[in-house]
Amino acid sequence: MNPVPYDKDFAQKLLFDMLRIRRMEEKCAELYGAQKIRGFLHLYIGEEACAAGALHALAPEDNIVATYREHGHALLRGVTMNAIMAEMFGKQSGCSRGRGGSMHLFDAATRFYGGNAIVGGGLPLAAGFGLADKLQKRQAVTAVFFGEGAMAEGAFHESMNLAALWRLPVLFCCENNLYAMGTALARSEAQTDLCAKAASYAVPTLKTDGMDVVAVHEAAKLAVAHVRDGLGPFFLELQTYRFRAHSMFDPELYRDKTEVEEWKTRGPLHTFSARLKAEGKLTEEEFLALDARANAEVQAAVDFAEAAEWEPAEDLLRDVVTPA
Amino acid sequence: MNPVPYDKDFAQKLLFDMLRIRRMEEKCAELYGAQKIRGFLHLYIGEEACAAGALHALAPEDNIVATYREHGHALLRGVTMNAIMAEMFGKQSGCSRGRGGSMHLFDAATRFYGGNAIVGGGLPLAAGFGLADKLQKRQAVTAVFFGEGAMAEGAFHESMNLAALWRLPVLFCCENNLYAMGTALARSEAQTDLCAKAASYAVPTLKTDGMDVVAVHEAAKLAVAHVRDGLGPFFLELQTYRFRAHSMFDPELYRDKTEVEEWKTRGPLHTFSARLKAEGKLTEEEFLALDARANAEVQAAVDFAEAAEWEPAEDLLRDVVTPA
Amino acid sequence: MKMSYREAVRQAMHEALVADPRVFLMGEDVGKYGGAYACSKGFLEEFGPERIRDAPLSELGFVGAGIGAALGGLRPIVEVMTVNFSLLALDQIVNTAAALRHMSGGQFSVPLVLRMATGAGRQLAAQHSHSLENWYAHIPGIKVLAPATIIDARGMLGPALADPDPVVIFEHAQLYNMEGDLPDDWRCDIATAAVRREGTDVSLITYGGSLPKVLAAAEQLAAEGIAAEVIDLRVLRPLDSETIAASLRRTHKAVVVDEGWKSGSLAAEVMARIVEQCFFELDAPVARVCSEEVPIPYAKHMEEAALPQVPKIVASVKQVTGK
Amino acid sequence: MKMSYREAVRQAMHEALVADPRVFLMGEDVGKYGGAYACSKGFLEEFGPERIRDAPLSELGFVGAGIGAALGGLRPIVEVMTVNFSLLALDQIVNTAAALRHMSGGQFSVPLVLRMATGAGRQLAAQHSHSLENWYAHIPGIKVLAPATIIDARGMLGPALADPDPVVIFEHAQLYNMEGDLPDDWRCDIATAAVRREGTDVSLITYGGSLPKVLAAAEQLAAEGIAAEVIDLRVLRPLDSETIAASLRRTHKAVVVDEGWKSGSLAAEVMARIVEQCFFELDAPVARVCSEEVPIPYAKHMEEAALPQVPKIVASVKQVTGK
Ligand SMILES: Cc1ncc(C[n+]2csc(CCOP(=O)(O)OP(=O)(O)O)c2C)c(N)n1
Ligand SMILES: Cc1ncc(C[n+]2csc(CCOP(=O)(O)OP(=O)(O)O)c2C)c(N)n1
Ligand SMILES: [Mg+2]
Ligand SMILES: [Mg+2]
Repeated sequence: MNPVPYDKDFAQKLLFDMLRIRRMEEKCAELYGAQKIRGFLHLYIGEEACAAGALHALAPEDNIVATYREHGHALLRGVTMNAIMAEMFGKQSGCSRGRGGSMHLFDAATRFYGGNAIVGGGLPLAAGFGLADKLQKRQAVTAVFFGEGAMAEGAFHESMNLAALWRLPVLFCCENNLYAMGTALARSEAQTDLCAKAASYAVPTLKTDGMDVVAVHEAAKLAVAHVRDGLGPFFLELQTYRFRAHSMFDPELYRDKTEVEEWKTRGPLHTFSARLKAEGKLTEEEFLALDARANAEVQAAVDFAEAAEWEPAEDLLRDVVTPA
Repeated sequence: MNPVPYDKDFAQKLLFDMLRIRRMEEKCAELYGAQKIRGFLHLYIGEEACAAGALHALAPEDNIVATYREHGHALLRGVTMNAIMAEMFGKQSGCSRGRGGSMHLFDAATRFYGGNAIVGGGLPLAAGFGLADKLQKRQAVTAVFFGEGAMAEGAFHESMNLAALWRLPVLFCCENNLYAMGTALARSEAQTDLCAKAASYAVPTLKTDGMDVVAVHEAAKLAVAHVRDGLGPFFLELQTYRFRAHSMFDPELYRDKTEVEEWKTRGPLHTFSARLKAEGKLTEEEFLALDARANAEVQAAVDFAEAAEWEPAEDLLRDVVTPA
Repeated sequence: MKMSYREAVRQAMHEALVADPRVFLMGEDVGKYGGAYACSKGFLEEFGPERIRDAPLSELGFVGAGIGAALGGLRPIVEVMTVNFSLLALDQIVNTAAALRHMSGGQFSVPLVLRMATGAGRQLAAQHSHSLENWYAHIPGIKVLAPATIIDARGMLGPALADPDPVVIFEHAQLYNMEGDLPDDWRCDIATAAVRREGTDVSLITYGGSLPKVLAAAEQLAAEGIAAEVIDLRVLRPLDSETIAASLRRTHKAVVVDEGWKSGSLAAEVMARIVEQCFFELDAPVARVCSEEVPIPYAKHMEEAALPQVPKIVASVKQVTGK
Repeated sequence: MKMSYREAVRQAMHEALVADPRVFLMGEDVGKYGGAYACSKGFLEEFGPERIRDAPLSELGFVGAGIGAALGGLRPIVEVMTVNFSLLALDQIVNTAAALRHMSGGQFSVPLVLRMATGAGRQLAAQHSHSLENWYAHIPGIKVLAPATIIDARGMLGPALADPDPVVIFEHAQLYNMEGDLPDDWRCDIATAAVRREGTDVSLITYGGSLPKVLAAAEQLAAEGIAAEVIDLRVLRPLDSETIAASLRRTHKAVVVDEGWKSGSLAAEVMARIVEQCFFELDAPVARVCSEEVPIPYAKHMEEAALPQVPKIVASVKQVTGK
């Protein structure tokens, strides 16, 4: 394996960001059990290298569109953990005012456009952002995240075609975690080589190891540069795996424990921290300090969310239409 | 050009069938002007080799699913010209009882399943027929016709994927006439090589000259054999051109007269009859006799439709649900 | 026998799969996963992947394929995980399944059964909480069912599969865990509304997930001396106007309870029918309790505020009855 | 100035394109073809392909792209050729355009204008004749407009584009060729219903393509001594209940005319509102004239039989008024 091509600061930043997601979500799972968080909760645990690698390749003027499995993306985009946690608690100071919950994190300030619970629902939107940026001659990139399951939806097809036909600045980031709920890739796609499929829209593609934050980041930088240069859309496949169930309701009947365990050996956190240690870019003390910081941030977020106000029920009808 | 690989009878049959479509549709255009036929009327003139070549490769047990541009397919499948003409007149003895009109020709006896006015709307249906045949272990093929414009629809994508994933016996026949209403292929598809696009579903493809009935028929036989053998779906691209406007409302602002004229030099009727004559498989007298027969069939159909009864308006609510 | 609504749905499908080789179940995660609401757990093992068919995420495609398969001689039960995702399939439902028989001049029937979960109440927020029953009930050519009891969950599927035309079955997601008694004779029709409780002061008309709330409200009202009759519509298209009218002739007052958004709701249709058929029987304006006109919010107290609830129903009845 | 409805639509779009560089028009065949209903003829030449954007056949995709473009700072006019094809795009309309503002806690408005032709009457049969206005009017988060006059065709687009939220405009296909006078002052609101004819005996409430039929019926009724007031709803969501109620307070009788299928129609909603708000004003049951519950047939006489027509409206009014 090549050495990590980043200085210590940036390498540790990547690690820390993955840790923040992990610790936050572990806490979410716990809070779900305690019924503080309700509704659907889709954990990203195992897939953190995708968000960390990709989002660090993007700039503030870029737009992000994600799915219901978006806690990590929101967090690394700059939505505060407080606002995310409060949202999951359903509190007014949540990033969507408690109206959205886990599946609908939004943040105008960081151009984080959700949080979409319809599989494939964000894809046409991303093409639209690309169109807006292109017509307004902005050099922004729109990164849209989606699972491999979404690629069977007509929305994928139509959006890829629009983006490619009109050469829109859209980065398609497919987080291929091999399952759509209980449906394995091979049982949902005739063509399981997702890059081959995407290439049929005359779009450049790249597949990369989504368990390796370095691989993701390098691929994302390349892809983002292509898109930002006005060369049209790019399709990035991040090969990854979710360690947890699809949602908190999933009995996980569809896959073997051994498969999960095998993938866990490739876990993005411990493999990356081991590499950094081996390269002298991280000490065990530093790791523990980072982890402690992440945990502290989580605890603060939980405290914040606990203390936060409920929105008064009289406000029910606000935010349906824009006030005059 | 290779000699026509058919005996005189079959060669003349193909020619005659194309003539029947042509003469019928020329009359339809006239009747539209006379307001005998109303609503939308989409003529197939110029594309006759596609239906003639493809339908003669199919068997009675096969299913046909078509579009609003389906007069030719219905006719060659065996729906009588009388029933088609009466349908366009809106008469009770029409093949859809006058309820459907030009865009909704149907015929249970010949397994002709329409007649669909939603672009791409027939594609999922075709996958379903394939599924039914496969699960019931019938060796039937379902041939679904659609325009190249339909390939941008999500319905195309989802149907191709289902058919390929489940290896359904479906023959996808794309009639690529280069325009979807006024939208040229290159302005609707990022990938204008439609076979390349279809191949991304891991489906075998073949593109052929849709102005040449021999080329179409040979390609269709090959494709049908593949499908009937249980090898899964096949994608056939028939490169063709419509000589008339999209519908009777179309002012044709989007293409040059010269382009149309150029394509007309490749017209399937005169090129094929010239070939047959050169090969001694057709005399001018025979041609005129065939043409006269086609015209006589058309005239009889018009007479039939004129004479046919209107459905009583009191019957309005029948055929919404199946009577108990 | 005591069982859950989920179990009743499961048994109904099981029976159909056993009884008729033409029946198969198709939809996202009906197989390996066992069904998003666990209604088909174990089926894949029992009936195999041909008949318990996991579909890729492509609602338009597999609903359309269900239509084709029905035309091709099978009896598909297509499960669209929830009504929310059925928006992607509406073209096939409206323009093909519902219209085909008519536009072919009566040549083809489409014996398709479409099942989907509906409704809110589990904090799933704006995109996962729709109650669009009235959209479906607006479409000629299909039947629309809303089983709200264990018996109906068990009994409606059979006649739905026997129906030669498309039948859409809405299962309210809040009902799956409901427990109840399944009597030996659970067979039922898919044509009539049912009187779930008799009463003389007011007719409470509802369906689906709102039935338990309405029954609770009726109970509470009874304690306060108001005898409410409870009508469960059961069949949302075609509506059984006669049962409604008969009830109105007894009570002369009505409140319609419907989880759909108020404007354009099925409740409005019921009110319109009452006006058309029993105007001169009415002693008070018909009222309705529907969802507030807001995408359903995530936070529990906000979601509760958005949906019909027992206290709102009770208050509405008191206003209508003047008691 | 005399002009057609089509020309009024064209001028409205032209004005918007000239006035605001953020405005662009996107849809199938809006450019080279000149628009399926010729409303954008010449625009491509004048404004170029970036702003007059021909979209591939992909309704879900380009409607969603319109939403994204609106969020990205543009003011898209997205033309879905007809409401029939909009079934393919409903997920984006309901689950994104209409819900986004709410589910983001008020952070994002979606200033999208969606135009589509609607209605029957041209023998286009079952798949090309829908009137699904009430489906749209059911959705919180969007405005729904139905311009039925030259003025509204000319005047509604401006305020629709100025509206920060999604606005859906239904143009009845039968109206495009209608000619009328456009006064100098054609500006109008997108909030209120309009009284198109005053009368004291009965309120005829309608919208869109049915307005000319209702006006013709009112004319005929006047000749027979019945003074009908004609209300054009104009805005289907949110409904201007007050204008309806005010009319009922004058007439005490009403007939609602709606090209939608009867069950679950917008007419039902209007009837429900009348019951809720003016029950004690009513001297007779409110009636409705809607489309028959059948996919629209092709044959002319059958299509006519399926749709609301002047004689049916007149007959209904006579029954309601007892005259
Ligand atoms: C249109 C639609 N259909 C079905 C669902 C239910 N559903 C939610 S997530 C999911 C699986 C999606 O898989 P994938 O796209 O691979 O993303 P992942 O969950 O693996 O991240 C399904 C079927 C949905 N939310 N939207
Ligand atoms: C879903 C849908 N969108 C739009 C239309 C309007 N329309 C009818 S035909 C057509 C062009 C279709 O082109 P293509 O698929 O190439 O078939 P062709 O007409 O060339 O045979 C369009 C846009 C429609 N009928 N259905
Ligand atoms: Mg996945
Ligand atoms: Mg074409």
